[in-house]
Amino acid sequence: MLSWLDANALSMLNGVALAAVLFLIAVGLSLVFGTMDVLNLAHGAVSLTGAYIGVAFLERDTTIPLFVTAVLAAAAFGMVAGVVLAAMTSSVGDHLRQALLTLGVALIAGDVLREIFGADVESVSAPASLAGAVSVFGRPYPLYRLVIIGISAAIAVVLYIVLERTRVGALVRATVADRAMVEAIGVRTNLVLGGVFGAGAALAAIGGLLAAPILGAQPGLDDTVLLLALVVVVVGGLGSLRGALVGALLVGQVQTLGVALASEYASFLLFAAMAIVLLTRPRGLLPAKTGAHG
Amino acid sequence: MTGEELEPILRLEGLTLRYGALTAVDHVDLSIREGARHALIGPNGAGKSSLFSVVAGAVRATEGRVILGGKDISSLNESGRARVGLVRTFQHSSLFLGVSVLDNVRLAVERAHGRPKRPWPMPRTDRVITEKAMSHLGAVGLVDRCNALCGALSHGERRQLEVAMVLACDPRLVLFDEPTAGMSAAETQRFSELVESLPAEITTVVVEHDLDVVFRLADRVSVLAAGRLIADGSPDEVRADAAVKEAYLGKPRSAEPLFGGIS
Amino acid sequence: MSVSSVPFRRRPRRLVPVTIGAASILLLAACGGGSISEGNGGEESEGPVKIGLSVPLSGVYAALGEDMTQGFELYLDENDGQLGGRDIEVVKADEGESPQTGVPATSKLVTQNDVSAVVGIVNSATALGLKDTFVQSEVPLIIANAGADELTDDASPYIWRTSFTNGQVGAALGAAVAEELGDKEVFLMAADYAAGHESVDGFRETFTEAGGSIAGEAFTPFGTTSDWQPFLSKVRSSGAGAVYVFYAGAEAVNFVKQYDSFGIGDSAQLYGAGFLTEGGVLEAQGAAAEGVRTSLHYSHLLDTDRNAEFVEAYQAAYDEVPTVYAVQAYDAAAALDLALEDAESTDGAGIADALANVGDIDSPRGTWSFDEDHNPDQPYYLREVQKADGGLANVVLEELTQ
Amino acid sequence: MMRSKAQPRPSAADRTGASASTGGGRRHLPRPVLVSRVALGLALLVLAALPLFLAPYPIGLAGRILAFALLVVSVDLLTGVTGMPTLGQVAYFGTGAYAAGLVGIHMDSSAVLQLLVGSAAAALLALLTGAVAVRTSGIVFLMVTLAIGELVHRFADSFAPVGASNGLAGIPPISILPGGEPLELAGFIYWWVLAVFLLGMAVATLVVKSPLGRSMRGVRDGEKRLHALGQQTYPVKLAAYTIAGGLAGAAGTAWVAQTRFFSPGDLGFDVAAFALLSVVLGGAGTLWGPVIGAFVVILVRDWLSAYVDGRGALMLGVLFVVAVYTLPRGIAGARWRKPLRRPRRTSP
Repeated sequence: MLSWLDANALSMLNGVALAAVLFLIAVGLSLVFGTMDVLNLAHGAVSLTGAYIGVAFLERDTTIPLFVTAVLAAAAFGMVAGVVLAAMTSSVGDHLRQALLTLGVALIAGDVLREIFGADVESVSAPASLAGAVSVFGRPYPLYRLVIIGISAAIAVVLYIVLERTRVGALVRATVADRAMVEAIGVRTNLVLGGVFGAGAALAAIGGLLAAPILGAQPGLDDTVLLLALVVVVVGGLGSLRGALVGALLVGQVQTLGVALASEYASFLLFAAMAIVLLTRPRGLLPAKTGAHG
Repeated sequence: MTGEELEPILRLEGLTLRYGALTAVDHVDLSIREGARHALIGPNGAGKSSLFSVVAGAVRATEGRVILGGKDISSLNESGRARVGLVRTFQHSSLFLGVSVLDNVRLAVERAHGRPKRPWPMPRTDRVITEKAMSHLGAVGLVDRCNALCGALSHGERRQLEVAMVLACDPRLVLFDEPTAGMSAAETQRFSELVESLPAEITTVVVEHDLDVVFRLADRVSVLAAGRLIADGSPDEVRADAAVKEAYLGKPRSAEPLFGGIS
Repeated sequence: MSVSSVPFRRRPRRLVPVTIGAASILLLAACGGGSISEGNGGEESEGPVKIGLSVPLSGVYAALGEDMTQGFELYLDENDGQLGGRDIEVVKADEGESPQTGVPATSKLVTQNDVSAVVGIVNSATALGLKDTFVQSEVPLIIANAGADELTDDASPYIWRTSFTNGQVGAALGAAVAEELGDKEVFLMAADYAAGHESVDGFRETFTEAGGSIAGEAFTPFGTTSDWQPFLSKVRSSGAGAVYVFYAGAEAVNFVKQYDSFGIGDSAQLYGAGFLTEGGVLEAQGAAAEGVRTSLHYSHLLDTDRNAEFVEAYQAAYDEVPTVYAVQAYDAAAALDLALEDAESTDGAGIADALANVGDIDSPRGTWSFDEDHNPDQPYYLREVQKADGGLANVVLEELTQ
Repeated sequence: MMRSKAQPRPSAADRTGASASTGGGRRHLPRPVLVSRVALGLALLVLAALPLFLAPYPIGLAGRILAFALLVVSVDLLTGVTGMPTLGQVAYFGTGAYAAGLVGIHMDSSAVLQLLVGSAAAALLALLTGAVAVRTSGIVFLMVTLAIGELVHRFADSFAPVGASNGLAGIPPISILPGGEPLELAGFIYWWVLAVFLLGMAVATLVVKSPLGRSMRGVRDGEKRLHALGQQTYPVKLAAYTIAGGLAGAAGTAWVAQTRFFSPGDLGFDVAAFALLSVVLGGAGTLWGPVIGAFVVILVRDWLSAYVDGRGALMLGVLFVVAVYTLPRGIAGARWRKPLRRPRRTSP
């Protein structure tokens, strides 16, 4: 048992690092679906744009202040993109037409990104001071991945506090539960919804940027990211913060520990796992208590 | 299928529904004779909806039995109960909005008389189905609207359509869930007439807020409070029942007049 | 009563879309001609010879497509837009990412644009999907990248290849690695698709023949693997002294970076098919790629006069160093040049016949010729990523003997 | 249809909201029905005549459109008619295509045989996978079908007998009957594809007009209500799923009859997404709308993109965005008012 743990501890840690990135990207998708009932297929494109912002900002020998600037730029871009998408989708009610619209936007965005940044694989370097390896379980482990886990955990905690403990969060939750009621007490729900969409997209862009030193940036990555985020969100439960977290952790482990243990079936693991979860718990592992469900 | 005259069409035996610690329906025993016009009333939160769901089969009872015409149907789900003749309506009329009025009824007729899963059309058989459906529409006065999309109907018309669909199921007993909620006075009037005109062999059970309707439609009334059956009798008996008054009025300061509309 | 007074409103709408649909198809008939009688592509005609260039302009392989276009166009520019003394008209098509778009787009060149030959094709599946079309239409396809072994299985007179076969690239490295490693074992790893398997099989064959032994192997899900740590753990626990891999594109970047950041490079030298560190990929890998050794039929640092001349011209034209992909397309143009010089006719069959007799091609990669299967019989080089002229580059260590 | 009755004549048309007249005694077809039948006949005539004047490339394009359109129709049977949005039909499309290809390589080049085997294999797989998939609904169903599609895709990608990632090549040209003359010319192959398409459309049309079709629309509009009528919805959904799977399989055989090649890329996520979006673009619920949707999508992706080097995706993106705002109910729901407004005639 101990030797098993020893052999697979790194895989599990890696799964957590992957989960950290996936959580950041997926949580926005999930919240937007929960509050606005919008299935945003342009989410992957927003995330990829975040990665390309990294490409634009970060040359070799990145410093931490520069990195922080890039993160802020990605967040700002995501915020704007989210608000624009919120405005675009506000008049489109039906999920399938939202899918048509947002996938159209994603296709356009993908083409524009390729035009600007070219078709080559681009890489983003982590800040030089975080680029090294540290010893974990007696083996070298990339420090940057530990940092990502830390950042992601911090964001998750902040999100939890904002959503559960503040007035803004109460407003968001109330909007999820009953939009008409919130409107009746004089709140402009469009602002709330635009804010959620913006915040969700900002998180996706940040997630894309943080993942860029590991995954790089290239055309087609947006689809991969979108699919993974969809799986995370659906497995975890649509519209729920904790669901996105649990879904990300599960997908992270399936993609690392699962692959390590059953490498000959590696290609099938992710979707097989999703199918099993959905067939046994159709609403996901930790569904939101309120809100719209498709 | 006992054929005994005394056997009630519907018998509830010790029906109980619990959600964890909460008991929504508490050992309800009730018999409804064939052809009755029965009403189920009770103050808000009395467990009417829960009892309704358990009888209709939407929710499985924690304890107790539901017996229809002498046959224990406790283990049947909603569609199973509908097939043996216990048909329900919905509080918010839920119809097939995207298809025509006629098709709504045809769906019901087909289940009862046709082969609803046959994947190819058979003009002759389908015509028979259509004629049956049209006759049910005739019974509720919606013939003119047969080709309209169901979604284009008014609220009252939808209720009429729902009755036509229920009729098409060849019901022995129909459960109406607050049928007149949201109806205008005229619509309520029309609907009441419609229910009154149902064939005598069809038993009806109405769960209703509007006590006007209840006392007009029902020849027997059961009163539910806190999940228990507290009264069961003719409208007059129930009206006079002290326990009912208390259940409805609760504390004296409640201003809600009991049976305000009737005097 | 009049029927027309019946208020049917919706039905008539059905008419128009149907008519529009039919009319649009009719519009396509502009180029008319019918499709139920015999007729081959690549008809001999007056004016310039039409050559199709089908490379990915979109999707994940677009970078390769760009290099190939540049290589092909450079050769044309160097020869005043002529091949074999004849004017050339290039018709481009977007191969895209998969056969779903690549096959129809390329077929169009043959069946619609009547080109005399087609150059390009990155994706092996697309090439396989196209093979029948070319053979049937009697138009030669000069594959300038796709490496599937089975493409040239039957040496069809219409299928030629100026690039490589996946097996060859791996096989070229086997003996050299076996010699280098001595009694240490090698771990094999590749993306889990045909190219990966063929490459690994090619390597394994020559490597074990030369006395090497295998520590283990792993095939990673193609296109969805972002994290190699589980596989790298296997490498570590296998105690292998070296690793041979086949990866390309984004996977190559991520793999090499992770190989470096998990510190496996200290105990196991990384070998691979040359695509692992070729072109834009190497730039993205950065320092992580330093020391990686690969086999390939080209490096822009190849020290020959012919190559120096080519690199200079390429840099002057496009302000970047040429990649193997550019050379493959450049050589496809060269092969066409030689063929057209001798060709009796400029239709597909004429060019195909002439291709069989082009003999040696003097290329930046060294002199090569088509073998009996129509694959290039060419030198392979052992390359190592080193710092060179201000950046990282694939320095040629030696020519690999086979 | 010809029956005359004193009471209003129920219209046989599905989803037709037009109110019937209260008049009686019509013995001939109502004019609009006549018009749409003429239009249908005209369209068929044009489709059938295409090989006479289209060159091999456009005829191949037309054939691909028809095969893809049949796949789209199968998606629509689930998405538009039954209310179960799916990304999984590519799995059955691929099954049909691979089965037909394998039959062609190892057994016989008869297209009829390939069609039968391909559709049957696809329907069988649909029955088996549908048995679990149709227990879910809405977005969850969408994701489960996505998983089915991706799993079959991954399987094909690594399964050597179907050529793994390189695809299944070397499929001999089809002949109509076993041992018949192989069809090499694009025009003849197109006619076979057209025949499969029309057959598929006929099956879809019959199903939609059948009691099962009614039940399927019932599932879409109120599954709970159907349940309350005593109808078990699971068999309805499973039957719809199986039939749609068989149709997708038939589409796959038609596809492979033309391309004589099939690779995992042909059943990827993008194909699944485009098939679903063609339904939305065309107008979910009608059968002909999605066919037009498929026509537009393939035309833009394969034909128009040839004129805008590498910009096919961009064109599609723009098309999708514009369509959402200009065609709120899809192409089928668009108001084609001007050209078709019935001339106001005074009664004689």
